[in-house]
Amino acid sequence: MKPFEIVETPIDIQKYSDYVLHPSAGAVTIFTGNVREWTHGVKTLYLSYEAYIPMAEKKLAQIGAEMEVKWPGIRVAIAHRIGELQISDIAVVIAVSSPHRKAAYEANEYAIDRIKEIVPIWKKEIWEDGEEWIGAQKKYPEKGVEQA
Amino acid sequence: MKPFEIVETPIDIQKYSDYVLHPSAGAVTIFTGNVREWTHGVKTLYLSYEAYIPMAEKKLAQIGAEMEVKWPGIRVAIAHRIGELQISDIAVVIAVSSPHRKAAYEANEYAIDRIKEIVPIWKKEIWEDGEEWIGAQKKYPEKGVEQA
Amino acid sequence: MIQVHYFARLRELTGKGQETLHRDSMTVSELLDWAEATYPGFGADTIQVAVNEEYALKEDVIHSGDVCAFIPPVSGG
Amino acid sequence: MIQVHYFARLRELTGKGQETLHRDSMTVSELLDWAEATYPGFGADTIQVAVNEEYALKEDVIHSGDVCAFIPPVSGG
Repeated sequence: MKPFEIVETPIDIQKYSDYVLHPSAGAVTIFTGNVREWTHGVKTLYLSYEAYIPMAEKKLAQIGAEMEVKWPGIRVAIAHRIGELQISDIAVVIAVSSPHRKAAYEANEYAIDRIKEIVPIWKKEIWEDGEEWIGAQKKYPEKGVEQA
Repeated sequence: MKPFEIVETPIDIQKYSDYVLHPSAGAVTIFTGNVREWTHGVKTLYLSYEAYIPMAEKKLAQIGAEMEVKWPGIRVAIAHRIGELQISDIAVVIAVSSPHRKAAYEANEYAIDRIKEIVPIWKKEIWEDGEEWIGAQKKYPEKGVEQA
Repeated sequence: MIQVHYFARLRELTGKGQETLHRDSMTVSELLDWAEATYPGFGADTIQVAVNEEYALKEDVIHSGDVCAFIPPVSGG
Repeated sequence: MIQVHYFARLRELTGKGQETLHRDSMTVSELLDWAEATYPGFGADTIQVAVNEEYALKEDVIHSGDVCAFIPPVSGG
Protein backbone atom coordinates (compact mmCIF):
# COMPACT_ATOMS: atom_id res chain seq x y z
CA MET A 1 0.00 0.00 0.00
CA LYS A 2 0.90 3.66 -0.36
CA PRO A 3 0.00 6.05 2.46
CA PHE A 4 -1.90 8.29 0.03
CA GLU A 5 -3.62 6.31 -2.63
CA ILE A 6 -6.53 5.87 -5.00
CA VAL A 7 -7.69 2.27 -5.05
CA GLU A 8 -10.15 0.28 -7.12
CA THR A 9 -10.83 -2.52 -4.68
CA PRO A 10 -12.54 -2.70 -1.26
CA ILE A 11 -10.81 -0.75 1.50
CA ASP A 12 -9.48 -2.68 4.50
CA ILE A 13 -9.33 -0.23 7.41
CA GLN A 14 -6.96 -2.41 9.42
CA LYS A 15 -4.22 -1.87 6.84
CA TYR A 16 -4.33 1.91 7.25
CA SER A 17 -4.62 1.72 11.01
CA ASP A 18 -1.55 -0.52 11.13
CA TYR A 19 0.35 1.86 8.88
CA VAL A 20 -0.06 4.88 11.17
CA LEU A 21 0.48 3.05 14.46
CA HIS A 22 3.91 3.30 16.09
CA PRO A 23 5.28 3.09 19.66
CA SER A 24 4.82 6.80 20.40
CA ALA A 25 1.18 6.83 19.24
CA GLY A 26 -1.35 6.86 22.08
CA ALA A 27 -4.39 7.44 19.90
CA VAL A 28 -5.57 6.47 16.43
CA THR A 29 -8.62 7.92 14.71
CA ILE A 30 -10.07 6.31 11.63
CA PHE A 31 -12.77 7.91 9.53
CA THR A 32 -14.63 6.10 6.80
CA GLY A 33 -17.06 7.67 4.39
CA ASN A 34 -19.59 5.02 3.40
CA VAL A 35 -22.21 4.85 0.69
CA ARG A 36 -25.51 5.80 2.28
CA GLU A 37 -28.74 4.38 0.91
CA TRP A 38 -31.11 7.17 1.87
CA THR A 39 -30.42 10.87 1.65
CA HIS A 40 -33.39 12.97 2.64
CA GLY A 41 -35.85 10.55 1.15
CA VAL A 42 -33.98 9.91 -2.10
CA LYS A 43 -32.81 6.32 -2.46
CA THR A 44 -29.35 5.78 -3.86
CA LEU A 45 -28.88 2.54 -5.81
CA TYR A 46 -25.11 2.84 -6.00
CA LEU A 47 -22.34 5.40 -6.56
CA SER A 48 -19.68 5.70 -9.18
CA TYR A 49 -16.46 7.53 -8.35
CA GLU A 50 -13.92 8.79 -10.85
CA ALA A 51 -10.56 10.41 -10.15
CA TYR A 52 -7.71 12.13 -11.92
CA ILE A 53 -5.56 9.51 -10.27
CA PRO A 54 -2.01 10.93 -10.31
CA MET A 55 -3.16 14.39 -9.27
CA ALA A 56 -5.55 12.98 -6.67
CA GLU A 57 -2.74 11.03 -5.02
CA LYS A 58 -0.54 14.13 -5.04
CA LYS A 59 -3.31 16.17 -3.42
CA LEU A 60 -3.92 13.52 -0.76
CA ALA A 61 -0.20 13.59 0.03
CA GLN A 62 -0.33 17.39 0.14
CA ILE A 63 -3.15 17.23 2.68
CA GLY A 64 -1.08 14.80 4.74
CA ALA A 65 1.84 17.23 4.64
CA GLU A 66 -0.40 20.12 5.68
CA MET A 67 -1.62 18.05 8.62
CA GLU A 68 1.87 17.16 9.80
CA VAL A 69 2.74 20.85 9.89
CA LYS A 70 -0.42 21.77 11.80
CA TRP A 71 -0.25 18.83 14.22
CA PRO A 72 3.39 17.84 14.69
CA GLY A 73 3.95 14.22 15.64
CA ILE A 74 0.94 12.76 13.85
CA ARG A 75 1.16 10.07 11.18
CA VAL A 76 -1.42 9.93 8.38
CA ALA A 77 -2.71 7.56 5.70
CA ILE A 78 -5.59 8.27 3.31
CA ALA A 79 -7.14 6.13 0.60
CA HIS A 80 -10.07 6.82 -1.71
CA ARG A 81 -11.77 4.15 -3.74
CA ILE A 82 -13.05 4.72 -7.26
CA GLY A 83 -15.35 2.76 -9.55
CA GLU A 84 -18.80 1.45 -8.66
CA LEU A 85 -19.55 1.35 -4.93
CA GLN A 86 -22.54 -0.35 -3.36
CA ILE A 87 -24.48 0.68 -0.25
CA SER A 88 -22.24 0.65 2.87
CA ASP A 89 -19.02 0.31 0.86
CA ILE A 90 -16.18 2.50 2.09
CA ALA A 91 -15.40 5.35 -0.32
CA VAL A 92 -12.67 6.97 1.73
CA VAL A 93 -10.58 6.06 4.77
CA ILE A 94 -8.50 8.48 6.83
CA ALA A 95 -6.23 7.09 9.55
CA VAL A 96 -4.36 9.41 11.89
CA SER A 97 -2.17 8.48 14.83
CA SER A 98 -0.96 10.92 17.44
CA PRO A 99 0.70 10.87 20.84
CA HIS A 100 -2.50 12.41 22.28
CA ARG A 101 -6.08 12.09 21.21
CA LYS A 102 -7.09 15.70 20.56
CA ALA A 103 -4.76 16.08 17.60
CA ALA A 104 -5.91 12.74 16.18
CA TYR A 105 -9.54 13.90 16.11
CA GLU A 106 -8.83 17.40 14.84
CA ALA A 107 -6.41 16.35 12.13
CA ASN A 108 -8.73 13.63 10.91
CA GLU A 109 -11.65 16.03 10.50
CA TYR A 110 -9.39 18.52 8.75
CA ALA A 111 -8.44 15.82 6.25
CA ILE A 112 -11.98 15.02 5.15
CA ASP A 113 -12.82 18.72 4.83
CA ARG A 114 -9.76 19.27 2.63
CA ILE A 115 -10.45 16.17 0.54
CA LYS A 116 -13.86 17.60 -0.30
CA GLU A 117 -12.21 20.87 -1.35
CA ILE A 118 -9.14 20.04 -3.39
CA VAL A 119 -8.84 16.39 -4.41
CA PRO A 120 -9.92 15.74 -8.02
CA ILE A 121 -12.43 12.99 -7.37
CA TRP A 122 -16.01 13.02 -8.59
CA LYS A 123 -19.07 11.17 -7.41
CA LYS A 124 -22.00 10.17 -9.55
CA GLU A 125 -25.15 9.20 -7.72
CA ILE A 126 -27.34 6.63 -9.38
CA TRP A 127 -30.94 6.67 -8.20
CA GLU A 128 -33.93 4.65 -9.32
CA ASP A 129 -35.06 7.45 -11.63
CA GLY A 130 -31.79 8.91 -12.87
CA GLU A 131 -28.20 9.76 -12.20
CA GLU A 132 -26.11 12.88 -11.75
CA TRP A 133 -22.53 13.92 -11.18
CA ILE A 134 -22.37 15.63 -7.79
CA GLY A 135 -20.30 18.75 -7.35
CA ALA A 136 -20.15 21.91 -5.32
CA GLN A 137 -22.23 23.74 -7.90
CA LYS A 138 -24.93 21.08 -7.72
CA LYS A 139 -26.35 21.09 -4.24
CA TYR A 140 -29.83 19.93 -5.26
CA PRO A 141 -31.43 22.37 -2.86
CA GLU A 142 -34.82 21.13 -3.93
CA LYS A 143 -33.97 17.78 -2.37
CA GLY A 144 -31.92 19.18 0.46
CA VAL A 145 -29.08 16.75 -0.25
CA GLU A 146 -26.02 17.23 1.89
CA GLN A 147 -22.65 15.63 1.61
CA ALA A 148 -21.79 12.92 4.16
CA MET B 1 -19.66 -9.49 20.79
CA LYS B 2 -21.66 -7.08 22.91
CA PRO B 3 -21.84 -3.43 21.82
CA PHE B 4 -20.53 -2.29 25.22
CA GLU B 5 -18.03 -4.69 26.63
CA ILE B 6 -14.93 -5.33 28.68
CA VAL B 7 -12.67 -7.84 26.97
CA GLU B 8 -9.53 -9.70 27.95
CA THR B 9 -8.21 -10.44 24.47
CA PRO B 10 -6.86 -8.27 21.63
CA ILE B 11 -9.37 -5.86 20.12
CA ASP B 12 -10.28 -6.27 16.45
CA ILE B 13 -11.48 -2.86 15.22
CA GLN B 14 -13.22 -4.32 12.18
CA LYS B 15 -15.72 -6.10 14.39
CA TYR B 16 -16.86 -2.85 16.01
CA SER B 17 -16.87 -0.97 12.73
CA ASP B 18 -19.06 -3.67 11.20
CA TYR B 19 -21.41 -3.54 14.17
CA VAL B 20 -22.21 0.16 13.81
CA LEU B 21 -22.43 0.23 10.01
CA HIS B 22 -25.88 0.18 8.43
CA PRO B 23 -27.45 1.41 5.18
CA SER B 24 -28.27 4.89 6.48
CA ALA B 25 -24.75 5.48 7.80
CA GLY B 26 -22.64 7.78 5.66
CA ALA B 27 -19.74 8.08 8.08
CA VAL B 28 -18.02 5.91 10.65
CA THR B 29 -15.43 7.14 13.14
CA ILE B 30 -13.27 4.74 15.08
CA PHE B 31 -11.05 5.80 17.93
CA THR B 32 -8.47 3.55 19.50
CA GLY B 33 -6.44 4.34 22.58
CA ASN B 34 -3.13 2.53 22.29
CA VAL B 35 -0.35 1.83 24.76
CA ARG B 36 2.33 4.46 24.20
CA GLU B 37 5.95 3.65 24.93
CA TRP B 38 7.21 7.12 25.76
CA THR B 39 5.39 9.74 27.80
CA HIS B 40 7.44 12.87 28.34
CA GLY B 41 10.67 10.96 28.58
CA VAL B 42 9.41 8.16 30.83
CA LYS B 43 9.50 4.76 29.17
CA THR B 44 6.52 2.50 29.77
CA LEU B 45 7.28 -1.23 29.70
CA TYR B 46 3.65 -2.29 29.67
CA LEU B 47 0.28 -1.44 31.21
CA SER B 48 -2.08 -3.41 33.35
CA TYR B 49 -5.79 -2.56 33.30
CA GLU B 50 -8.34 -3.66 35.85
CA ALA B 51 -12.10 -3.07 35.77
CA TYR B 52 -15.17 -3.53 37.88
CA ILE B 53 -16.51 -5.46 34.95
CA PRO B 54 -20.32 -5.49 35.38
CA MET B 55 -20.44 -1.82 36.38
CA ALA B 56 -17.97 -0.84 33.66
CA GLU B 57 -20.15 -2.45 31.00
CA LYS B 58 -23.22 -0.70 32.41
CA LYS B 59 -21.41 2.65 32.34
CA LEU B 60 -20.23 2.10 28.76
CA ALA B 61 -23.84 1.38 27.79
CA GLN B 62 -24.95 4.50 29.67
CA ILE B 63 -22.46 6.58 27.69
CA GLY B 64 -23.82 5.06 24.48
CA ALA B 65 -27.35 5.99 25.56
CA GLU B 66 -26.26 9.55 26.36
CA MET B 67 -24.72 9.81 22.91
CA GLU B 68 -27.84 8.59 21.13
CA VAL B 69 -29.85 11.30 22.87
CA LYS B 70 -27.36 14.03 22.01
CA TRP B 71 -26.79 12.88 18.41
CA PRO B 72 -29.94 11.15 17.17
CA GLY B 73 -29.38 8.60 14.44
CA ILE B 74 -25.92 7.49 15.49
CA ARG B 75 -25.02 3.90 16.36
CA VAL B 76 -22.29 3.16 18.91
CA ALA B 77 -20.05 0.32 20.09
CA ILE B 78 -17.36 0.57 22.75
CA ALA B 79 -14.94 -2.02 24.10
CA HIS B 80 -12.21 -1.73 26.69
CA ARG B 81 -9.56 -4.36 27.21
CA ILE B 82 -8.20 -5.31 30.62
CA GLY B 83 -5.19 -7.33 31.75
CA GLU B 84 -1.62 -6.79 30.63
CA LEU B 85 -1.21 -4.71 27.49
CA GLN B 86 2.00 -4.29 25.54
CA ILE B 87 3.21 -1.24 23.61
CA SER B 88 0.82 -0.37 20.73
CA ASP B 89 -1.92 -2.71 21.96
CA ILE B 90 -5.41 -1.24 21.79
CA ALA B 91 -6.83 -0.48 25.25
CA VAL B 92 -10.12 1.01 24.07
CA VAL B 93 -12.07 1.18 20.82
CA ILE B 94 -15.01 3.50 20.13
CA ALA B 95 -16.95 3.06 16.90
CA VAL B 96 -19.68 5.52 15.91
CA SER B 97 -21.71 5.59 12.74
CA SER B 98 -23.88 8.48 11.65
CA PRO B 99 -25.73 9.66 8.58
CA HIS B 100 -23.34 12.66 8.45
CA ARG B 101 -19.76 13.01 9.53
CA LYS B 102 -19.92 15.86 12.02
CA ALA B 103 -21.95 13.89 14.54
CA ALA B 104 -19.67 10.87 14.13
CA TYR B 105 -16.61 12.92 15.12
CA GLU B 106 -18.29 14.82 17.94
CA ALA B 107 -19.98 11.82 19.49
CA ASN B 108 -16.80 9.77 19.34
CA GLU B 109 -14.79 12.39 21.18
CA TYR B 110 -17.57 12.75 23.75
CA ALA B 111 -17.35 9.00 24.40
CA ILE B 112 -13.66 8.94 25.26
CA ASP B 113 -14.03 11.98 27.51
CA ARG B 114 -16.87 10.30 29.39
CA ILE B 115 -15.03 6.98 29.65
CA LYS B 116 -12.20 8.76 31.40
CA GLU B 117 -14.72 10.31 33.80
CA ILE B 118 -17.15 7.61 34.85
CA VAL B 119 -16.16 4.09 33.81
CA PRO B 120 -14.61 2.05 36.64
CA ILE B 121 -11.41 1.01 34.89
CA TRP B 122 -7.94 1.57 36.29
CA LYS B 123 -4.58 1.67 34.60
CA LYS B 124 -1.29 0.70 36.19
CA GLU B 125 1.83 1.87 34.41
CA ILE B 126 4.87 -0.32 34.72
CA TRP B 127 8.16 1.46 34.06
CA GLU B 128 11.73 0.24 34.25
CA ASP B 129 12.11 1.65 37.78
CA GLY B 130 8.68 1.13 39.27
CA GLU B 131 4.95 0.99 38.79
CA GLU B 132 1.93 3.02 39.81
CA TRP B 133 -1.83 3.01 39.55
CA ILE B 134 -2.85 6.05 37.54
CA GLY B 135 -5.85 8.10 38.58
CA ALA B 136 -7.18 11.62 38.44
CA GLN B 137 -5.57 12.43 41.79
CA LYS B 138 -2.20 11.23 40.52
CA LYS B 139 -1.20 13.47 37.67
CA TYR B 140 2.54 13.15 38.27
CA PRO B 141 3.02 16.85 37.63
CA GLU B 142 6.73 16.43 38.22
CA LYS B 143 6.87 14.27 35.10
CA GLY B 144 4.20 16.16 33.18
CA VAL B 145 2.39 12.96 32.29
CA GLU B 146 -0.84 13.48 30.37
CA GLN B 147 -3.48 11.00 29.48
CA ALA B 148 -3.71 9.94 25.83
CA MET C 1 -24.38 -8.47 55.37
CA ILE C 2 -22.87 -5.96 53.01
CA GLN C 3 -20.40 -7.04 50.37
CA VAL C 4 -17.61 -4.62 49.40
CA HIS C 5 -15.20 -4.77 46.46
CA TYR C 6 -11.70 -3.33 46.23
CA PHE C 7 -9.93 -2.50 42.99
CA ALA C 8 -6.56 -1.30 41.75
CA ARG C 9 -4.59 0.56 44.44
CA LEU C 10 -7.19 -0.35 47.07
CA ARG C 11 -6.99 -4.05 46.23
CA GLU C 12 -3.26 -3.92 46.74
CA LEU C 13 -3.54 -1.80 49.91
CA THR C 14 -6.12 -4.07 51.57
CA GLY C 15 -4.65 -7.23 50.15
CA LYS C 16 -8.08 -8.45 49.11
CA GLY C 17 -10.54 -8.14 46.25
CA GLN C 18 -13.62 -8.22 48.40
CA GLU C 19 -14.94 -8.84 51.87
CA THR C 20 -18.21 -9.00 53.75
CA LEU C 21 -19.27 -6.60 56.50
CA HIS C 22 -21.71 -7.96 59.04
CA ARG C 23 -23.91 -4.91 59.18
CA ASP C 24 -27.59 -4.43 58.55
CA SER C 25 -27.30 -0.91 57.21
CA MET C 26 -24.94 2.03 57.11
CA THR C 27 -24.54 5.18 55.09
CA VAL C 28 -21.96 5.53 52.33
CA SER C 29 -20.23 8.05 54.54
CA GLU C 30 -20.03 5.54 57.38
CA LEU C 31 -18.65 2.91 55.03
CA LEU C 32 -15.90 5.27 53.92
CA ASP C 33 -15.07 6.17 57.53
CA TRP C 34 -14.88 2.49 58.40
CA ALA C 35 -12.52 1.82 55.49
CA GLU C 36 -10.28 4.75 56.37
CA ALA C 37 -10.04 3.58 59.98
CA THR C 38 -9.47 -0.04 59.01
CA TYR C 39 -6.93 0.54 56.24
CA PRO C 40 -4.52 3.41 56.91
CA GLY C 41 -3.84 5.33 53.72
CA PHE C 42 -7.19 4.37 52.20
CA GLY C 43 -7.71 7.93 50.96
CA ALA C 44 -11.49 7.96 51.45
CA ASP C 45 -11.77 11.62 50.45
CA THR C 46 -10.78 10.77 46.85
CA ILE C 47 -12.93 7.65 46.57
CA GLN C 48 -16.46 7.19 45.33
CA VAL C 49 -18.69 4.35 46.38
CA ALA C 50 -20.87 2.35 44.04
CA VAL C 51 -23.89 0.58 45.48
CA ASN C 52 -25.28 -2.18 43.28
CA GLU C 53 -23.17 -0.87 40.38
CA GLU C 54 -24.35 2.74 40.54
CA TYR C 55 -22.49 5.70 42.00
CA ALA C 56 -23.96 6.59 45.39
CA LEU C 57 -24.07 9.82 47.39
CA LYS C 58 -22.41 10.13 50.79
CA GLU C 59 -25.78 10.20 52.54
CA ASP C 60 -27.26 7.19 50.73
CA VAL C 61 -28.07 4.22 52.94
CA ILE C 62 -26.61 0.80 52.21
CA HIS C 63 -28.70 -2.18 53.23
CA SER C 64 -27.91 -5.77 53.97
CA GLY C 65 -27.63 -7.64 50.68
CA ASP C 66 -26.27 -4.64 48.76
CA VAL C 67 -23.06 -4.99 46.80
CA CYS C 68 -20.71 -2.05 47.25
CA ALA C 69 -17.49 -1.10 45.54
CA PHE C 70 -14.88 1.50 46.34
CA ILE C 71 -14.08 3.42 43.17
CA PRO C 72 -10.77 5.27 43.25
CA PRO C 73 -10.27 7.87 40.50
CA VAL C 74 -10.70 6.02 37.22
CA SER C 75 -8.05 5.94 34.53
CA GLY C 76 -9.45 3.96 31.63
CA GLY C 77 -9.06 4.88 28.00
CA MET D 1 0.99 20.19 -28.49
CA ILE D 2 -1.07 20.49 -25.33
CA GLN D 3 -2.82 17.47 -23.86
CA VAL D 4 -6.13 17.99 -22.07
CA HIS D 5 -8.07 15.58 -19.86
CA TYR D 6 -11.81 15.48 -19.23
CA PHE D 7 -13.44 13.92 -16.20
CA ALA D 8 -16.89 13.14 -14.86
CA ARG D 9 -19.57 15.40 -16.36
CA LEU D 10 -17.09 16.85 -18.84
CA ARG D 11 -15.99 13.42 -20.04
CA GLU D 12 -19.62 12.58 -20.75
CA LEU D 13 -20.31 15.99 -22.35
CA THR D 14 -17.32 15.87 -24.68
CA GLY D 15 -17.54 12.14 -25.26
CA LYS D 16 -13.83 11.74 -24.65
CA GLY D 17 -11.36 11.30 -21.84
CA GLN D 18 -8.62 13.34 -23.44
CA GLU D 19 -7.48 15.05 -26.58
CA THR D 20 -4.52 16.95 -27.96
CA LEU D 21 -4.54 20.60 -28.96
CA HIS D 22 -2.04 21.60 -31.60
CA ARG D 23 -0.93 24.81 -29.94
CA ASP D 24 2.44 26.07 -28.82
CA SER D 25 1.14 28.08 -25.90
CA MET D 26 -2.01 29.64 -24.51
CA THR D 27 -3.25 30.94 -21.21
CA VAL D 28 -5.53 28.97 -18.94
CA SER D 29 -8.19 31.57 -19.68
CA GLU D 30 -7.82 30.96 -23.41
CA LEU D 31 -8.05 27.21 -22.89
CA LEU D 32 -11.31 27.62 -20.97
CA ASP D 33 -12.70 29.93 -23.68
CA TRP D 34 -11.76 27.40 -26.33
CA ALA D 35 -13.51 24.62 -24.41
CA GLU D 36 -16.65 26.67 -23.87
CA ALA D 37 -16.80 27.53 -27.57
CA THR D 38 -16.11 23.98 -28.67
CA TYR D 39 -18.44 22.19 -26.24
CA PRO D 40 -21.69 24.05 -25.55
CA GLY D 41 -22.69 23.72 -21.92
CA PHE D 42 -19.08 23.23 -20.79
CA GLY D 43 -19.61 25.62 -17.88
CA ALA D 44 -16.11 27.09 -17.91
CA ASP D 45 -16.91 29.56 -15.13
CA THR D 46 -17.26 26.71 -12.61
CA ILE D 47 -14.21 24.79 -13.77
CA GLN D 48 -10.62 24.91 -12.61
CA VAL D 49 -7.70 23.91 -14.76
CA ALA D 50 -4.79 21.80 -13.59
CA VAL D 51 -1.50 22.12 -15.45
CA ASN D 52 0.88 19.24 -14.86
CA GLU D 53 -1.25 18.10 -11.93
CA GLU D 54 -1.31 21.42 -10.09
CA TYR D 55 -4.16 23.93 -9.98
CA ALA D 56 -3.37 26.87 -12.27
CA LEU D 57 -4.45 30.50 -12.30
CA LYS D 58 -6.44 31.97 -15.20
CA GLU D 59 -3.45 34.02 -16.33
CA ASP D 60 -0.93 31.15 -16.20
CA VAL D 61 0.58 30.21 -19.54
CA ILE D 62 0.36 26.65 -20.82
CA HIS D 63 3.21 25.49 -23.03
CA SER D 64 3.55 22.74 -25.57
CA GLY D 65 4.19 19.48 -23.74
CA ASP D 66 2.11 20.44 -20.73
CA VAL D 67 -0.63 18.13 -19.54
CA CYS D 68 -3.84 19.93 -18.61
CA ALA D 69 -7.02 18.76 -16.96
CA PHE D 70 -10.39 20.40 -16.55
CA ILE D 71 -11.45 20.03 -12.92
CA PRO D 72 -15.17 20.49 -12.36
CA PRO D 73 -16.21 20.98 -8.71
CA VAL D 74 -14.92 17.95 -6.85
CA SER D 75 -17.15 15.65 -4.82
CA GLY D 76 -14.95 13.02 -3.25
CA GLY D 77 -15.26 11.74 0.29
